[in-house]
Amino acid sequence: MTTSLRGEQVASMISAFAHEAVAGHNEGSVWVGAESWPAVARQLHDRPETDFKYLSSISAVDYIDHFEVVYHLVSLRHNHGAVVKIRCGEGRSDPVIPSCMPVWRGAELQEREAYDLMGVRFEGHPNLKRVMLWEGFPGHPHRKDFLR
Amino acid sequence: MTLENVLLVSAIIFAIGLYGVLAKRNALVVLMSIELMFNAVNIAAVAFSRYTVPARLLDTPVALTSDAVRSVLTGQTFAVFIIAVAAAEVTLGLALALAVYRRRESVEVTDLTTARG
Amino acid sequence: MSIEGSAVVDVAFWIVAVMAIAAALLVVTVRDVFKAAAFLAAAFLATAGLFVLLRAEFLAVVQVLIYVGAVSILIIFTVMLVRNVPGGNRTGGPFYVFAGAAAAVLLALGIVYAAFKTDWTDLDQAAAGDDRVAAALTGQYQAEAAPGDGGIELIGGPAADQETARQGVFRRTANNLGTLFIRDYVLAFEVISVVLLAALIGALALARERGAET
Amino acid sequence: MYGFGLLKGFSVTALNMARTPFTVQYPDRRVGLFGLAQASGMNPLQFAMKRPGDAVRAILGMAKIKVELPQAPRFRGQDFIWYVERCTGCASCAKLCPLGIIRIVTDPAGRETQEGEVYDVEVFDIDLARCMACGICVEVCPYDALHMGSGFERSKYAFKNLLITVDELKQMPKRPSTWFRPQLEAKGYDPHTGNEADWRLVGRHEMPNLTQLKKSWVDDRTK
Amino acid sequence: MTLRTEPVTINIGPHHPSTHGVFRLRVTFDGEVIVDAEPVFGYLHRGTEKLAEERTYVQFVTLTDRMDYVASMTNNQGWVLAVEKLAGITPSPRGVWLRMISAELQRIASHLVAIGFFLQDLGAFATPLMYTMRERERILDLFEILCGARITYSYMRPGGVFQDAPQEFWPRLDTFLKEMPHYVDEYERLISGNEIVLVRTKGIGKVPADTLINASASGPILRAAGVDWDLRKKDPYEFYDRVKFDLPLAKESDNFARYIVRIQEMRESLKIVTHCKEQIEPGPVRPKEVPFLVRPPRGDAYAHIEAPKGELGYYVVSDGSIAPYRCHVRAPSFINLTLLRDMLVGWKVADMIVTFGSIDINMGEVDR
Amino acid sequence: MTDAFLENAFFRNIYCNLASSASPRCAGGGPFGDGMFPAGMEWLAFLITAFVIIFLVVNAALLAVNIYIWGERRLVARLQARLGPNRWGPYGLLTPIADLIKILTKEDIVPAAADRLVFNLAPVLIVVPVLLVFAVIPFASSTWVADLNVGVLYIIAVLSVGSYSAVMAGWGSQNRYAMLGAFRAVALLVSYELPMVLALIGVLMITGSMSLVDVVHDQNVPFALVQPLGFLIFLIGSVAEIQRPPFDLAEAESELIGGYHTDYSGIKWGLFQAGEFMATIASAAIITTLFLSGWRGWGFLPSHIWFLIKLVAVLFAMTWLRGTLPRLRIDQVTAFAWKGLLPLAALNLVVSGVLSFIWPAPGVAELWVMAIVNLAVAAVSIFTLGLLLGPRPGERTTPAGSAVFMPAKREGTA
Repeated sequence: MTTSLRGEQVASMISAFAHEAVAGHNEGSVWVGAESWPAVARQLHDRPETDFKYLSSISAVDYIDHFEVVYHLVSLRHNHGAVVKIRCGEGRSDPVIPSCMPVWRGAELQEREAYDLMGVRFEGHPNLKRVMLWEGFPGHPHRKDFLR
Repeated sequence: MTLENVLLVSAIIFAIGLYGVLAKRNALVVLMSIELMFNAVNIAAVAFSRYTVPARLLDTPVALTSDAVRSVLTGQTFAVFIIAVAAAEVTLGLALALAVYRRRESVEVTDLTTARG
Repeated sequence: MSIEGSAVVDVAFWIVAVMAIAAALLVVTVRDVFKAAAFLAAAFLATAGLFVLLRAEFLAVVQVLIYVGAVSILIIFTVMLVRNVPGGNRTGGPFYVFAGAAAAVLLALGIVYAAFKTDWTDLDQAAAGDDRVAAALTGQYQAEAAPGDGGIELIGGPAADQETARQGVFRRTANNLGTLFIRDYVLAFEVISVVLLAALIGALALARERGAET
Repeated sequence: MYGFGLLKGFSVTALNMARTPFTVQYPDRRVGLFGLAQASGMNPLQFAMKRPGDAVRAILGMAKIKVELPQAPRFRGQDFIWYVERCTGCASCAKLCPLGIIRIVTDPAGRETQEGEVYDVEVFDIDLARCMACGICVEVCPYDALHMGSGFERSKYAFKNLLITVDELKQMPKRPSTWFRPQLEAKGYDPHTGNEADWRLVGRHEMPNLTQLKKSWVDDRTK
Repeated sequence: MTLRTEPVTINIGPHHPSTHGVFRLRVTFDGEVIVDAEPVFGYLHRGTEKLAEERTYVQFVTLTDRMDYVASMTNNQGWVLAVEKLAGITPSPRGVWLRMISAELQRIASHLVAIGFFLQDLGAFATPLMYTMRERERILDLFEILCGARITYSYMRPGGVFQDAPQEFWPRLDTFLKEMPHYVDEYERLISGNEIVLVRTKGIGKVPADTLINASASGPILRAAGVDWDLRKKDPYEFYDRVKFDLPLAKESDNFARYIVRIQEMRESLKIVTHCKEQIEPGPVRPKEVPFLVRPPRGDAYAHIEAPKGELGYYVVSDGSIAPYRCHVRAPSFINLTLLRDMLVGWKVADMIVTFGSIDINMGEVDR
Repeated sequence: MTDAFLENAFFRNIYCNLASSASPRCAGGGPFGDGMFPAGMEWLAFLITAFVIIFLVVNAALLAVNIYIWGERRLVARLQARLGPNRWGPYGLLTPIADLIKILTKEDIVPAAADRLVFNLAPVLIVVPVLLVFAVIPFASSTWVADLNVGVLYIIAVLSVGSYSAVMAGWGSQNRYAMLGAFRAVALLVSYELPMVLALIGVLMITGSMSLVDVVHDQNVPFALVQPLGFLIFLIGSVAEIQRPPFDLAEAESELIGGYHTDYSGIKWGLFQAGEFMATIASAAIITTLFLSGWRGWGFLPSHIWFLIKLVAVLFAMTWLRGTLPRLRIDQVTAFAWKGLLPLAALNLVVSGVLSFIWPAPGVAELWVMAIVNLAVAAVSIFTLGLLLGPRPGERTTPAGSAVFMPAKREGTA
């Protein structure tokens, strides 16, 4: 059974190497500051006690006043999973977070998808272009204000 | 169809091949022209072979001696040799053309002014 | 019964000859190298037709097999590997055209002159009323041939089965050619095979890219 | 040994050549003499004596017989069975349709409805061109008025002809699929063999009992 | 002999017969050898995730059918698991067993399609495809008895399934379980030892295991590299901890390994179905108290299952209404395409098609 | 004109009716008297007879193609547990006609970038050489169009012309798929021609004649037994030359969408298909003639029927191959030709040479001895080659198979 790590557990794990990175946590998830995310991701991937070698899923959510990107991480060795959430700035204009593609290559298409459909820009992604829709499509359809 | 007529055809094809060899720039076309010239020679050789036998005897039952066979078939033997040589020549020629093409991105003989690779 | 000498053969000859000449002309005139190669194949095919008319069926088949089936395909293959095919069949300039044309015409005239001037012993006519040629080729020599001559298999022969003898002089060309190769022209034959081998190795050596991993 | 695997493969294909094909011919099936005789309930010899012309055609492979495709009783087809006697015009089906392809209009004139009467459903349009036969409309129908049908031969040349209107629904032969209708299934009803089901026959798939009603209408509300 | 040739760019697809849908691969060839490949897709994008925001939780079940349309049952399963997790619904046991039976049958059907088309891409002139389709038809027959549809089932509901299996289902299932192993043997006789298949697939499309893990690959691809990661074992959802089955693994990570893993998984799935059939208990298939309009509390949930093509995840955010606020699908086919370029570059045209077939994608799921 | 042509009674009748001839074969004239034309017009009679014969052969070939297309579709369908065409005509026999009508009424599209001359010539070129092959095949003890003294060589030569079609189609379409297909086709044809010719030489050594009539005449024992290695090589080579599975990579449907005929439509595409099927029939006829003792059989059936039976058997084998095997890759195909078939062919050549040196004119008994020796050589050499080229020992190639299994009858639903 994959242990879903509770938010505070993950928060303490992250605090062990980057204290200021944790922006908060709740029952199931932990919030990480956008600017420290690449370093945290690298550590989560590399450190033996976290060992999140497997990036399960990247989802972007539109919370009207801000956007959030949710990472579901799994460690194949320890068989535990964590949910890391990143708030992409305040407001709706130009949400941007650093890409985690250098750490997990599996993020390549998922980040492109999130950019395409939700308009979250991933800085440092080598090939950030639309994946489902064609170049020049107006807007990002998964936003709540699309065609409203 | 007389010997002269066949030789006439052979001569014309040979001349066309000669023109191609002299006037064309593309190495492949020059090669093709050389093949045409070989071909013209073949025609002539076979024609000579054919006209050593009277037309009357072509379809009648005959028995030839070995000397006769030799003299009748010499022309065809020549043609076979020529075909073999031409095959060898075209292989080499094409390999050369390809080698040149790889070096210079061109197969034009006028570009080949130096002998160095 | 023979159709040799009838108008059909003449008509067929001229049709095939004109085709061969036209295809040969097109080889050196069309701009597209691919088409030039294709016309070369057509010229070879027409030549094979000429061979059939000249009673050399074996050679005709060999011509198709080697020239049409192998050499031309090889040329076409190379053409397709080389760029600028559609406009690639250029001449070297006006001078080359004129010089080449002049040389070709002169040579053709020379050959034709020689061909028509020479007094070929026209066997077709000569043998019409005169059996000496036929005798030279056939029956009379049977007795005189040495018993151990035995090199070349006789076509037919006195006791030969009528089925074979019925077919005429060029019936077993292939067998006789083969025998000639390994008896009379054996040296030339060996030299040719060496030449072929050398060409094969040379072509391989040339086509291998220098410094490339094999 | 090299090549042995290929030979094994050949044996498999040869074996399958001996099996009966799994494809089904539709809408009619080509039969030989035996098949045709069997279909007419005679033995082949008898058949050949009685109907020699047909026998010759069958031997030539030209005879065909109609084919009914095997279908499960739950098969969700393209058409709908609607019992007007049961429908109250509540339009639950229209509301819960994921694609919103059902249009129900009851009494546009605003006629007074007396007690004991039901709404007169004037428009009941189902746009089959977009229907995906998910059956949610049937699942949510509280009075079991709407049932899935089991037809699948409604191909039309134009999309507009695929619209089922209320008249069509009323006239449709009443052979409901047993999909989400356990009461029909319990009776062993099969739309492909059984008779047409009257509105009284189809019953309710979930009889509301009083305790449940009380729970949902009284207890939960007063909570 | 190496010749300098012009690299040519060819669009494989979107109408190429072997791209399994409207998929486009922009490939650059040097002669017959692939030097670059870029997948282009989105031709079948229908905005399913956006549509979910306008549908109730049950209505969306019908749309999950349309994502991976050769494995609709598992799509349904993932979705209802996510909803159950979100709303805290405890499903009724009989419903869960039925869900497992149908999901495993669906896995067999999906693998049958995958193997058939894989062989079709190898150029087998549709013979293995026809055989696998024949067996798939039997599974579809079972599904038709079970839920009245052959492709788009919409069988599952939060809390269980919509209706119990009819009586005639069980003997048919028995026959199928009895005969199917023979058919699998037959495929193996036809394919697994075939020298042409071996020479075409062994050692081709190799990717090391750590690259696969890093690229989030999942499903048979991952297991063909020797990584024992199967959510049914490692994160047993439903009652997978109550059934016994083995995890087929291969270590070569090439096209043949992917094929052989699928073949073995079919055998294991048959085992699972047998176990489920033995353990299934009578009772309701859906708890009475679960309403048709599920109203989960505010919050989010992520449920993932082992779909035939890999890890299928649903991330659902609820705002307390009858429709999800946001639904994200982690589609295995989509993410498995990440490594397509690595698998293709350096191989030949024919290998490209085969490797692509061995990934077993489904465009309905890739584009969603 | 040679008299072999007149061995067939049918042809002789036509000819002898038309022309008064001095030939002993026509001594009695035709059945309806002789000499419709005056003396000296034999050539006209010859032309007319030739035309009639060509007309007959071409149409017979086309009819055979139609029947074969139907047969192959039915057979492949049965191999795939399907039914095959059965709607149109008795047992679906008219399906090829319906296909033909469909093909004829389709729009004939020539791509804008195509080289029109080359593009339009290519489909013709695939049909003509195949038709030419039928000229030398002895269909029965006295039925053939021409008894060429270089018949075997002629067949190889004419078939090698077929590669022009692929090249021209590929080049003329100016389509990259088509070009790749053309390259593959040429590489394939060039590779397989050599082993095929070498395999044939073994046969020629025994017969001592290249005439197909003589070859059949000398086949007291079918050469498939006397020359098993040559037969195998020639069979594989033929399948490769006509580009059928598993060697159909020039038109690989799943890779190149039809290869060199990707851009063709309508009747030109139909010509390609007809050419391929005709080539299949021609190859089967060649194999029948060269290795399965042609029209020879036992007394109770006429020789035409014997030829037909053997032809159908070969076609069945080819269809079976097609229905079972996946496709190889281009480098594997050529490697198989050069590394596998060529050494085998060379070995066959050596063994046959030695054997025919021992028995220059083998009788039936000697042929059987040759057959036994050659079979042994074939078994040993194929096994050795399989060890050299095959999978490494220890690799699991065979599954846990089980016994033959027949399913219960498919029960109807509901």
